[in-house]
Amino acid sequence: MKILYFAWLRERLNRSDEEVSPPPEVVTVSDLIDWLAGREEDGDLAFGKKSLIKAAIDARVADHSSPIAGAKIIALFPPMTGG
Amino acid sequence: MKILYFAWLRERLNRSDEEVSPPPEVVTVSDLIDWLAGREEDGDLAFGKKSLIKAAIDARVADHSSPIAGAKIIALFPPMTGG
Amino acid sequence: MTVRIGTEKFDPGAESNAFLEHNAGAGAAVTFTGLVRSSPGDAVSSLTLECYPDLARNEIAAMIADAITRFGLIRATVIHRYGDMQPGEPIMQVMALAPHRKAAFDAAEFLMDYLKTGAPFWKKEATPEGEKWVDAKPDDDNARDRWLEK
Amino acid sequence: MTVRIGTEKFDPGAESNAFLEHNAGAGAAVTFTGLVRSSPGDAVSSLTLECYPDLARNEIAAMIADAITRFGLIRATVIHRYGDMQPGEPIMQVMALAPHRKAAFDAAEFLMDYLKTGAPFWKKEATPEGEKWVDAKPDDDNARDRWLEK
Repeated sequence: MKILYFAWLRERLNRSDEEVSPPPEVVTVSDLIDWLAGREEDGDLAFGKKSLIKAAIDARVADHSSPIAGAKIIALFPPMTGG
Repeated sequence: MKILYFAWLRERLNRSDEEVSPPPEVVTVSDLIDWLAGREEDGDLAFGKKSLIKAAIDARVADHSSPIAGAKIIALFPPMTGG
Repeated sequence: MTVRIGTEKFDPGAESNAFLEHNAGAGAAVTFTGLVRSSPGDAVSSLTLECYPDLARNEIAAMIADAITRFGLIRATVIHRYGDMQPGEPIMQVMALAPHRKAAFDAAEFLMDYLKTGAPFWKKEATPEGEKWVDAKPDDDNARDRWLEK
Repeated sequence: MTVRIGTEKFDPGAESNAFLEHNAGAGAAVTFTGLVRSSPGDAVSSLTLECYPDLARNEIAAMIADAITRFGLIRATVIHRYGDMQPGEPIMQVMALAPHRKAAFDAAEFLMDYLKTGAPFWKKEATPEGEKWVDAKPDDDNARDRWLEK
């Protein structure tokens, strides 16, 4: 599946997207964030406070508890500050 | 002094303005309305419910209790329905 | 502060752009455009607005001054036509410029509520059933009065 | 319903006029225009808006559909830029058309409150002190949440 990163999360990770193949025990968005952060040298620093990371699955807003099975694109990003 | 009439009051009286010289006992806007209505054949019909007649003195909104002494132009009109 | 009262048609978008041109660092502009309404169930073939222009200019200028103070506006403009108009034509436009959106929205709504009840315009609608003066609406008085509590 | 997301500058007045052209007998149009803010005490030399356009289109379309149902709107349009912008430039515009003014005001404000907190845009301001991501404001969450009680 493809992961997209936006705003300060993108800057801290120094990439806007990547292809990943998480193991089967990664079931929800929450699991995915933990797994992605665990792969980084400074993952906790890059992702910061987990409650501040929002997600979308296939261009629809999702919760941390949303299952990721079958998703093609998962986006992770800070709270929105548009308008 | 000059009296201006607007909207249905103007139509009912069939004039948009007139010069009048009310007697000294006509002190307030309220007195003026009564005096003007009294001069008409169908004054009560033309002016209708008195509380529905609003007034302005020299292009400033006034109350029925406002004194008219020294006024150059007094406007009488129904409730505003603009916008 | 600008008040413009006249019988000429105006161009809503051109007025918005002129208003926005000198925005002085503001973040938020709210524009209300009032149009001659006509719906199948309540058809209006034309609208005549009667006006007392000298009083309108004074009263609207006072409303704008009040709105600028109350809401910390940077600027506000009111344009109001009178005379004969056809359905779909713009009747009036209120524009409010403020640092942030809440003030701009509140000010535009405040100005509309006061204009409806305190600016000397009188609407006469021509419908298939004939001409009639539009009655003042208690709802409009209530909309204005909610600002008194603040 | 129209949603337009892009990097190009837009002309606020031309958009308003295009929106008003087919007004279907409506009496009231409210337009909100968001501009790149910059004040002497809080100077911004440029703004960069990051966006996730596919998500933005989906979320904003859902917000507009919700607003149309809630407020009985005739039509609504949201235009939102992303990329680099200078102070004074328009960032976004919301337009709401309704039979009467209350619905048009409420819908425009509702859409703004939801856009601020639920549309995938992220603001980065360049100031004399350097660049910084704008933090989400609790006030914006509160502004959105007041619509939940209705």
